[in-house]
Amino acid sequence: MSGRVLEAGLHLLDRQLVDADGRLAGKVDDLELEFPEGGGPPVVTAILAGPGALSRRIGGRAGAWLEAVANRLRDGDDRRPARVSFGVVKRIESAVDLSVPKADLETNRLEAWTRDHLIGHLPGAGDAPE
Amino acid sequence: MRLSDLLGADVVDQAGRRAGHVHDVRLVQDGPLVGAFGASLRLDGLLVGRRGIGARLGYNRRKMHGPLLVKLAVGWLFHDGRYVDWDRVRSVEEDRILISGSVDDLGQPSPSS
Amino acid sequence: MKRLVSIALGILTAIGGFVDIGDIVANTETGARFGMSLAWVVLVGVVGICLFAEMAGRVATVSGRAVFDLVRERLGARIALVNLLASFFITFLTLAAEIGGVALAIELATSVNYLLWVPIVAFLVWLVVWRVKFDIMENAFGLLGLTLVVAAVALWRLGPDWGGLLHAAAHPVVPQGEGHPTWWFFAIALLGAAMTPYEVFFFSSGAVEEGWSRSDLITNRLNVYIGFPLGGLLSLTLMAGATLFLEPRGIEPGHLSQVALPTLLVLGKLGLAVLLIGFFAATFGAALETGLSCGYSIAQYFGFQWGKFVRPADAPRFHLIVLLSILVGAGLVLTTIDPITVTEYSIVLSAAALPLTYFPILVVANDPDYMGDKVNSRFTNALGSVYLLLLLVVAVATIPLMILTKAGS
Amino acid sequence: MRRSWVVAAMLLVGACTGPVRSSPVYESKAGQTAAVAASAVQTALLAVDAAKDDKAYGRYLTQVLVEAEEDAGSAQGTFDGIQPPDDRADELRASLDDLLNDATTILADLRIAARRGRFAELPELAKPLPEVAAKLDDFAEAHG
Repeated sequence: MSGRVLEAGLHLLDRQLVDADGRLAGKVDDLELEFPEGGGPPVVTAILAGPGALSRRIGGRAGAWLEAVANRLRDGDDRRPARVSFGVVKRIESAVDLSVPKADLETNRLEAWTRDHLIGHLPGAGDAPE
Repeated sequence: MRLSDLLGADVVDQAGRRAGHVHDVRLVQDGPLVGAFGASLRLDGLLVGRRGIGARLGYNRRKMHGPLLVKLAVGWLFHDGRYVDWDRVRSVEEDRILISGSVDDLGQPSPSS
Repeated sequence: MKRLVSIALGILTAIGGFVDIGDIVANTETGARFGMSLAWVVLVGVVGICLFAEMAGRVATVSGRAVFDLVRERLGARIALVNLLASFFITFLTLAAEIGGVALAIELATSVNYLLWVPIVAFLVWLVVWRVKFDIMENAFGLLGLTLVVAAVALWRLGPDWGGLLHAAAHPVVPQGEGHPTWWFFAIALLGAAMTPYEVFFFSSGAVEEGWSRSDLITNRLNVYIGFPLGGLLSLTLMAGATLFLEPRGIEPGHLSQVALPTLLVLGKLGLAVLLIGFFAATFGAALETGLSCGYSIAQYFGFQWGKFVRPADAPRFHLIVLLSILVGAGLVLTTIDPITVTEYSIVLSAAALPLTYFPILVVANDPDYMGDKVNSRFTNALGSVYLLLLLVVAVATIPLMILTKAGS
Repeated sequence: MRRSWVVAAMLLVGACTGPVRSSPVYESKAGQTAAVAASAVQTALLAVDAAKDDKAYGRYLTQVLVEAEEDAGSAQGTFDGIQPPDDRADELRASLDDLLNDATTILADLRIAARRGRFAELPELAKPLPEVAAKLDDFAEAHG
């Protein structure tokens, strides 16, 4: 055992995701674990983010409500939560830094929708902060 | 499998005796390579004990600076931690994890980093 | 030199930014009813907010994580959600109270019913959030809020028996005819007014907005340790004014207009005009802070982009939440519910909710993973523990006291 | 800000101003009402003082007087809505109502004059107010 030792809950879960441009891109709402093809213990393959992943963490009625919201936001029958492959994780510190811009992430859908349908229509939405 | 399937689950041995809830999962970065991250995070074992927010506060790490009051309170509430090596896990069911052997021979976890 | 100017500006802003509708209402009410016998609570509150804000500012500066980031990280998704709901509700109530307060201040200057001003005020608050750069916004309203110093000038011109006021403040006794529970209930209201959670959401998020680095830690300290106590002193002058003018006449103030009486009786029209500008600036500034804090808390819980340091189009959900909060807050005031009543509720509930945000910050401020060598000192931790216990007692006592005293009546 | 606290407490505890069972409760409500009215009258007196010395703007004075009248009026309205439990309560109610009427009449006169911009008339109109205030204070004291 020579690699870095982390506790999933303490060091990873609920931390801020920061994209390649320094923009905030969601939270580590859950982790996906898979058994490697060659056998052996499971490894972390992806970060799950967004309401579809968070709903299971919350549980109860609030979780069910969040799940329903998440399902409405997805296209068709796709019931998977938004997934960020662990391959694009650059660094784990007080935030989790990613090596890609958030426009490339599945987690970006709700934000893009809010911009395209609501906030983007207000005058001055695209102006840089003076 | 998701991390949330493990967190909070009841850990039970072959005789049906309970060791407590999973309050955290220890990962070691020495798994197969995954993209730019390098070696992936391998699931090493389960931190088991009484459930609660105590574990999330990070007071099982010696380097936590204080305050003494919170340290003592958390230590008193969550003193019964045990460690389950992943090798001992037989099956992961809903809200329940079956382990081999007996809960009596589970050791204390090494301090976290 | 430039650095000195920026430090001075920060301190002045902190003084002006300290006082909001909650402080104005709580200090005047308490002075009118209990004289200076609860002045010590303001002292306790000021020390508490200094401790709390300095920690939150330091954590945000060193780790880049604002308050609700930490609440979620340390308490987990579930408990943090309950925390979020409570904190958001209180911040939202405070926002509604501030919008009402701005409208009431304009009503006093124009004699046009405050309800007609509410939509205009709400629009202006949104416009500033939408368009004006963060530091300009913060400095402009902080400095303008300094005009409240006129209340202190009035007190000084009046030349009261300072020794008597000090003696009353230093020897707290429950006045005759008042019950202990009521006295303690007002003490909680006063504490909640001085230590509102939104101040800390705003302060820590502001450190991120302004891109503070380790070299700004000294600025953080000075802003907090000098600015907030002077702000507290300002709210004590309101209490003293009420003690001298309203208490002897048995006036129990229920309107913003009555808060101005002591100042105008001493200084006349000019004093009144300056004080009204102060009311306007203090409540408008606080409306901006609470409006933004509504967005900060939700965005930081869910992890989506927030802040005025990016284009609005790049933080669409944050701006949507702020916009909706302002709209619904204005709607609440338009139901003709008394803004002063909303204020009273918001400060009392603020006091009860303090441990929810204070505790996670206290923990993270001790975590070297986030803080490196900037973890809390032993002294800060000792004081921090005393306050943790105090705030827990307050949180437990608030609701029973509220019922027992029929909310202070 | 007793009035708003009371309203708030009613919402919270679910109390309401329906019939009051015992006369001590009725009496203390009468005392509270007198105190609220006294506070409104004293506020108006301070405003009149300010007007005398030309210390405040007309708009502000008008606002203070309007609010004073509203406070006294709504306190009276709430009190009159309470069912008196017995004959003694009827007497109490009658004597308080007289006082409250005196107060609200003068407060209304002040408000009318202020709205018309006749601020010079305020001191004259307010002459009986200190006596009304004293009586209300005495009443509140006796039945607190």
